[in-house]
Amino acid sequence: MALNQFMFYLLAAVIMVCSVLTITSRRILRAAFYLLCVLIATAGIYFMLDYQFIAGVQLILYAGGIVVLIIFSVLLTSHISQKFAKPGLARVIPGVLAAVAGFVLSAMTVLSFPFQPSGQPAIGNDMRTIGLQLLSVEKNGYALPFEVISVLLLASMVGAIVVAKKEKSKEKP
Amino acid sequence: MIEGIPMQHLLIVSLFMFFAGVCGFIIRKNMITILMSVELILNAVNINLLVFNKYLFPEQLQGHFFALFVMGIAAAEAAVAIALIINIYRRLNSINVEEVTEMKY
Amino acid sequence: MRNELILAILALVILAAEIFTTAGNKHKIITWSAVLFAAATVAGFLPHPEGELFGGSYRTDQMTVVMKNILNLGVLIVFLQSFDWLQRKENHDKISEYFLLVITTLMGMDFMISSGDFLMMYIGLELATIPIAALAAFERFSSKSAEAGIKLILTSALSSGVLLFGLSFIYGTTGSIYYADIAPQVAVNPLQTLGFIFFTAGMAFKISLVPFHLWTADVYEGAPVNVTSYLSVISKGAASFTFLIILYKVFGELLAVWQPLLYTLALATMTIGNLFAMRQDNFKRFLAFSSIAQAGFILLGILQAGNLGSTSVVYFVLIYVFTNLAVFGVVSAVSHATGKENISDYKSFYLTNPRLSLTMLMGLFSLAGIPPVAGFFGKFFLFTSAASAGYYILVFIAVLNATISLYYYLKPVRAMFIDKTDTPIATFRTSLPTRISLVMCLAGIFLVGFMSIIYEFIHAASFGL
Amino acid sequence: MNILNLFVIIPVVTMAAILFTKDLRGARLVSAVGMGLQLIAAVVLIFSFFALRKAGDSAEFLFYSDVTWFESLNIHYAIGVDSIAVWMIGLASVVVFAGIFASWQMEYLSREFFISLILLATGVFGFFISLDLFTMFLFYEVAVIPMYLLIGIWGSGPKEYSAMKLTLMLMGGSALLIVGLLGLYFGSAQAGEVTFNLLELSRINFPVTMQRFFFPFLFVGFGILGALFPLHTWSPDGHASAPTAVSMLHAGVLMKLGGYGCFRVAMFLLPEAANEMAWIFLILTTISVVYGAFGAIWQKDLKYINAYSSVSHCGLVLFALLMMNQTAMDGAIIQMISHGLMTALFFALIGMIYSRTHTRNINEMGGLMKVMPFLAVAYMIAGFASLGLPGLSGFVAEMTVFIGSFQHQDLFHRVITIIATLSIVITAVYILRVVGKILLGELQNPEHQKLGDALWFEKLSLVLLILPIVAMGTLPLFLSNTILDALKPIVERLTAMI
Amino acid sequence: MSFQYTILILLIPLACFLINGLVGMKFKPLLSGILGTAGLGIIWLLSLFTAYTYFFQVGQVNGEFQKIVVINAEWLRFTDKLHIDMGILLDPISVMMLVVITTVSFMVHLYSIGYMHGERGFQRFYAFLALFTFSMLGLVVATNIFQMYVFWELVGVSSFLLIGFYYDRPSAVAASKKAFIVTRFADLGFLIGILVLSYFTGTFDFIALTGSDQSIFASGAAASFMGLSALTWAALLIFMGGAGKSAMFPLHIWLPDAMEGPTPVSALIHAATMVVAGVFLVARMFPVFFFQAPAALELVAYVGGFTSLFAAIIACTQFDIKRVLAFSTLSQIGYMMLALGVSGYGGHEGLGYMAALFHLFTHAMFKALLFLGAGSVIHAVHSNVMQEMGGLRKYLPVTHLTFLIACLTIAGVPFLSGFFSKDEILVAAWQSNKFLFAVEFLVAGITAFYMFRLYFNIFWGKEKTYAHPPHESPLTMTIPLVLLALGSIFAGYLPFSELISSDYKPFETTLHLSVAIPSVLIGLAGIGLAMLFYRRESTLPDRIAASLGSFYKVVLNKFYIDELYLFVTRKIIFNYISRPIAWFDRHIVDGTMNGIGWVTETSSQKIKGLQSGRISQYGFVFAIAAVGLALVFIYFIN
Repeated sequence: MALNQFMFYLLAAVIMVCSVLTITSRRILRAAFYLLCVLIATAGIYFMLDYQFIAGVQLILYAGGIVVLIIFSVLLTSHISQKFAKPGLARVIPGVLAAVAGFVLSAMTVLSFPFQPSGQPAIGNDMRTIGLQLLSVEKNGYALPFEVISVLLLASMVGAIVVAKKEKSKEKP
Repeated sequence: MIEGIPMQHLLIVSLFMFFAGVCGFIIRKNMITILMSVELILNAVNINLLVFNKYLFPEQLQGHFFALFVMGIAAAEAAVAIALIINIYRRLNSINVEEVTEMKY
Repeated sequence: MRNELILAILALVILAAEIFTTAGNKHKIITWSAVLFAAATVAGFLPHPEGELFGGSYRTDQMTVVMKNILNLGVLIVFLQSFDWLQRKENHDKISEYFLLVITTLMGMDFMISSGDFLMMYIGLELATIPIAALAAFERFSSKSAEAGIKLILTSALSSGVLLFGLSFIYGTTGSIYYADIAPQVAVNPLQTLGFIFFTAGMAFKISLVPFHLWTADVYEGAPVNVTSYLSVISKGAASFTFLIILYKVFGELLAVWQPLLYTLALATMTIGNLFAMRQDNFKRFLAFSSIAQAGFILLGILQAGNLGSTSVVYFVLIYVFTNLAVFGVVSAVSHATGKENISDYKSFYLTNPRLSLTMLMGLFSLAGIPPVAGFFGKFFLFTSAASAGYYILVFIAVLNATISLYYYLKPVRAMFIDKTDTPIATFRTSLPTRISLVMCLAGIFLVGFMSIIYEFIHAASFGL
Repeated sequence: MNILNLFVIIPVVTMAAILFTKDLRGARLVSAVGMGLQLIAAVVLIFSFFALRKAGDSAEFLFYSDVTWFESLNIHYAIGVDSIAVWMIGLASVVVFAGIFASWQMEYLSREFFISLILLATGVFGFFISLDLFTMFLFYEVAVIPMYLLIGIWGSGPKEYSAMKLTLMLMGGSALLIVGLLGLYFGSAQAGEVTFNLLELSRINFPVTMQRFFFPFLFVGFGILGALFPLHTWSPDGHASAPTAVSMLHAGVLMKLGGYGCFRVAMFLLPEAANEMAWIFLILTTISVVYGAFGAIWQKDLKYINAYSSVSHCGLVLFALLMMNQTAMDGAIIQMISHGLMTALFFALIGMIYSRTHTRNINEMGGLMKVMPFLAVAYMIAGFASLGLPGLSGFVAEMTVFIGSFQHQDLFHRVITIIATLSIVITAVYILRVVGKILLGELQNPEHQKLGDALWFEKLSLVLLILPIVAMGTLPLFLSNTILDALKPIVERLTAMI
Repeated sequence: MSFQYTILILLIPLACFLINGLVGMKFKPLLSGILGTAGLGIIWLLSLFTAYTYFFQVGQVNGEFQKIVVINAEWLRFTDKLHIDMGILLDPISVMMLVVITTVSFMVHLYSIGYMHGERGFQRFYAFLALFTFSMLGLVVATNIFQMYVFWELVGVSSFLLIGFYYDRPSAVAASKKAFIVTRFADLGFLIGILVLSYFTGTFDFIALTGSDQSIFASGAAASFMGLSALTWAALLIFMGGAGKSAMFPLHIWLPDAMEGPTPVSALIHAATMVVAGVFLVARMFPVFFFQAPAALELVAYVGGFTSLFAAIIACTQFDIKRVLAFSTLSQIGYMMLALGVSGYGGHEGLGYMAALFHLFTHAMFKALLFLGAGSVIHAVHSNVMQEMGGLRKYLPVTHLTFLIACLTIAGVPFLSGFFSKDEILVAAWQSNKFLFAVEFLVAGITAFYMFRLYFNIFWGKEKTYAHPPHESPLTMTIPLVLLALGSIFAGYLPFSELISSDYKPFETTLHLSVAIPSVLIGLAGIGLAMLFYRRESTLPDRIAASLGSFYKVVLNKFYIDELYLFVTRKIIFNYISRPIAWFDRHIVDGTMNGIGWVTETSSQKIKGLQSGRISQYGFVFAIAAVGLALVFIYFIN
């Protein structure tokens, strides 16, 4: 077994195990940690796919940003030592059922599908190409989404601020 | 493209992750863990997009960019969601979804 | 693109205004924003070039322009109706945020409508969703409002995850995210069907089709009235139209899948929506289920997959904007004046506030599809388009559902006109902007139906499969 | 301008004018003037129509005009009348005008009352002048919906329940109608462009399979309004709870929309299916006729008696229509007019009696002839018209129906005709029972001694209705012959298929 | 000679009705009485003039009376062939009826001025009388069967109105209702008969129906239904209508009760005119019955015979004088029906036909006289019951005398009119059916008995104590009595067979002594028996009644036919048909509608758990729905 194969299956195993742990762990901080593992392992896969840029973004944005945000909010809202009660069967059964059914169905469909590679030569995914495409206004250029997502981020920020603003006055209307 | 690894294996991983997320969304009570489940879901999607891009359509970077933007949006979503969770926490002193059922039927 | 640019500029202006106004002058922002937005709305009616930009990521044609104008008009009315609410003391420090969020989400919808690829569509969709969650949680002192916000953001996150998951398969099987490139690649095969159905689930969430509708009622009830009206009218209209465009322009080859799919969804949506609406007493929740049922009717138009279908859907949305906003306008006026939001509070309302009651009456009749108000035309043409595709049984069930819906639309009517109470809502005066908005709605309710020129105009811009 | 437009314009203007009135006096005055004009217009219409006919204008529909409305859907505002429609308009005008006077003292929310009432009338008039099925349907719905408010606000008894039931059942009927109408509309594509135009549709021979599918939708859809058994139950409750003028208008005119639609749309356009399926509906209508009459015997509430009687009489309308011969259909239409007038008269009288005695229970009244002779005599005239006394309109109608129906070749049709004739005896039983109980005999309730007779506006209202009943009963020839002429193309189309 | 003026015979009473009905209340009562009477006087004279001109001047052409259609205007068109015309047909029987009706009606109008004096609703009374007269005249001059039906119904309603004249008396209201409904039921038969007849013959016209062209009946004779030809059915049904109006068994029950109306009304409607409409109808349709439906004609005979016996027996036991007269009327009409039933066609064969109409004519005179006389008695003593009367001959001389004449006439005492007409009937019966003859022979005796029972009870016997002494009626009442008495005496001398016959050709009749003598004897026997029983106060009748026991009771209660009807209407129709239907309508039909609403409401209630407010559940539904739909659409559809 080649190294990269080994690496991949290792990462895959980490991803799958940690995903399950994320959703089953009864301590929330551990769940966050498992999520972090999943995200990092995913970044690993991106590296293996030769998508360094996106792997980097994954590490920075997800692992560095979102997970931190989550941990931060966990600290704000929960006691670290708090251990959740085991979820009751009334929740687990439907959840597992939906997930298993969905997984089986999608897996069957995906595995039986004859994917057709385009066979075209690959475009380079170096920073230059990415940068050019990101600013291009032609087809396969992403200037517009880039602009719009900035609006989205602005709006989200405003929204988050509005929601989280400290109440100035306590009196009820 | 990872040498020696068929695309389907990658897809199975992402599918698994996706449905683990779905499952987590359903079985967890804590809003933050639900949010984590959502992150799992989005992450699985990203894997899909990138895998397809790499294995099938390497001539363009459409999946790649799509995944990039999804990440950005996921971050924004998480930010707003966390703000809302804190908002709820302030009001109810709890972030258990079972307790935000004032409105029903 | 002009519309989006104007909106962006407007958003910036408001942002700047927020920074440069003093606390005492904040309320002026309300008026100015509304006036500026009115100007933007008017500008929308100027001739507009058609075509593509950004290599096909952004496209506009007559229909999208029409649709955007409809949305602008609706948002303008919503703004007018929000005056009273925004002028309250506890909202003073969030006025510009409100406008900013609404305008950016509207921009998101515009991009969604004009999108030429799935990436733009997705970003537009999220732009039109995430800030709304913040808007839903706008009410500071209401735990319901907070609940609405969290429910919206979490469920919409799940739904957009599923939608993306679907899209990833569409990408995987067709090799592109551009509509124009995907369309020829689409074929009926398991994976594409899977992807398509997951995509539809996500869209159905936005349009609140049964069984993807569950968030709707809770969010509508909890959110501030004006946000609810925005959500139920503008957001739903934009999503429906987008869905229609994508079905027609991208998934035309999957007709054999999505016609029966929409058939099923339409049946479920109308029936479940009606069954739930029957039991509601809270007006907003009532209207939530009513709007779910209405979404079911919209599917009847989409189903037709031809010019008739797209025309009747857009026409219906136009009418729906006026109609639903008329009802919401009254609900919001009453809610702001008295804090009462239940149907049972409206007893003897006609005796104390005849004009508002009549407006509400017209709105409800229009929702129920009773002539001579416009709702009748809207619904009739939807039925016509479903029938033109041969779905007579569906039409029959739909009309039966419309009959059931009449049952509950008449409940508020009964409360207002028939039921007697000793403690009716006292007579109150509505503010000028509210009145203007209601007059606009009433004019729309009456004119859009009879003035066939509007229908013909939309028809001229329509497109089919 | 086409005179027919007046029938929509006048009510709309009247409604607008009522908005500017202050109180009951103003509202009723404006309504009376408006509907008076309407009545005059109807008379003018009748005269000019027959003047044109006499001058040799033999087009199927006169005063035809056609304005494109929704161009891309080929929906038009097409109007025109044949003599049947003309008579129906005449009927409606009389009943509406009488209805205004019957509600002369409507104190509570009077402006709203008159507006709703006239809105109802608008729907009725619009329906009769329409030749485009879309506008026809639109007016139909316009006519149905003010009922809810009228019954709900100004009604009595379990008014909310009745109003809701009536509205829902009638809207359920229109659910069927929509399907049928759309079926016709798209079915017409085989002859070129899709159309709602009645005249164009009538030139198309639809495939039989299609006719079989859509005929029940259309017939039952209209039939519900025409109180087709077993979908008639909105009628007793609705009529019982409605205020006087509304009962008058509803039983008198609105129910006629059902019968009119049945033959003008369902049977005329889908003749083969009509022929094939007539037997089913004939059985149902025969049941209606007898069942309604028997049902009326047991009732104690005057309005219920009359409502069941309407079920019986309207059943006879549909019954005769389904016989598909010129005479029977002629009878059906005369019966519509006759029933419209007399049932309006009944309801007007019941309202007037109720406003005095405050009861509608026949066991609580008696001997009213002594205290209110005018009302009593009018009631007896209505009763006699209802039981088919010669010299009043009911006789002409019923005889034409029975003679016509009995001319049918099939034994089945003749046998059910005989069953249907039973109703005239049963009708006599319940009418006389009521008359005997409430008008004749000794004065039951000493309180009633003080009650007064009809006031001037009540008399006016009653006389307005009695006059045409008597006129139709004594000189029916012109009416009947003009209707026979108008039926000719319809019957030809219906029988050509056999 | 043109008969155009005969239209006035119809129009004048109509005008009287309209004037008295619409504006009569504004008049002084007497004025409207005089107006009505004057109108009737005019048409009486016109009728007599018409009769004279028709019978003796222009009616007969070539030894056959003509059917003259004076006017015939289309009134309502059904099809090209079937249309109702309104017109006037003059032929022997209609002209004869005109005379009968106008005569009796005029007398009654005149009489009522006195009789109804001071009654509330005097003008209304005259209006109704005029309406009745108009309708009855319209009936007899009808040119077609449907016109007849139209007026037939109008006659019924005017009868209803007049019986219920005292509308504040519950018994009068009940009686009027009963009369109307029973006759209405019979009319239903008439109507169906018309439907059947017109369906097969394609015409309503009497001239066509009774003409010589029999081809129009071909299809009807060929068609059969339940073993009888369609035309027999038609005839039977038409006879049903006639039987209802003429109160033949078993549709007779309304007539005794109809005596609740004012006595002049009884005289006019329920003795002389309306009740013989059935006889007139059968006579009018006689050729159809005779040629096309002999079976029906036979039934007519038997029904007539039975009714005459049945009613005569009941009459013997009644105490209300008007009821006695009512049953007597039934009995006499039974005679007429029987005569028609046994009649043949043409010449002497048609003796029964002639006899029936002859008896109709004389009966009108003497029965009207009897009723008016009874009215005069009632007017005097304010009671209907014969036990409260007695010895009145001293107080009411004119009434007494005229009443005696009438009684003698009806008893068939020779040389009074009743003798002649009854004799013809008995002869006709003898010639055709011995059994029926025997019945009629017996009835003749019973008739004499009960009439004289009545006579003696009123005018002889022990004098009762009266609240205020009885006195003779005013002139307006006695003049009609005298005139009718004259009519009763002399009407029999008309050469009837030369005027009226089944084939419109005059023929000769002679007195058949072999029949006449026994019948006179049995009549005298009846009178003698009555004299024995009732001349003086005696216990004999009571003893006989007691010895008859339950039979007497059954007869006294009119064979319980009323009770049977009550049972059928109240119990069966009301309780077992109408009530279940009303229940069915409320609970099953309406219940289904409400049930649909209930199901909707309930399902709405039941599924509310779907919207639990829990995000996890929302997520689950979302996911499972997406997966489920995908599953279905991937693997099951396409």
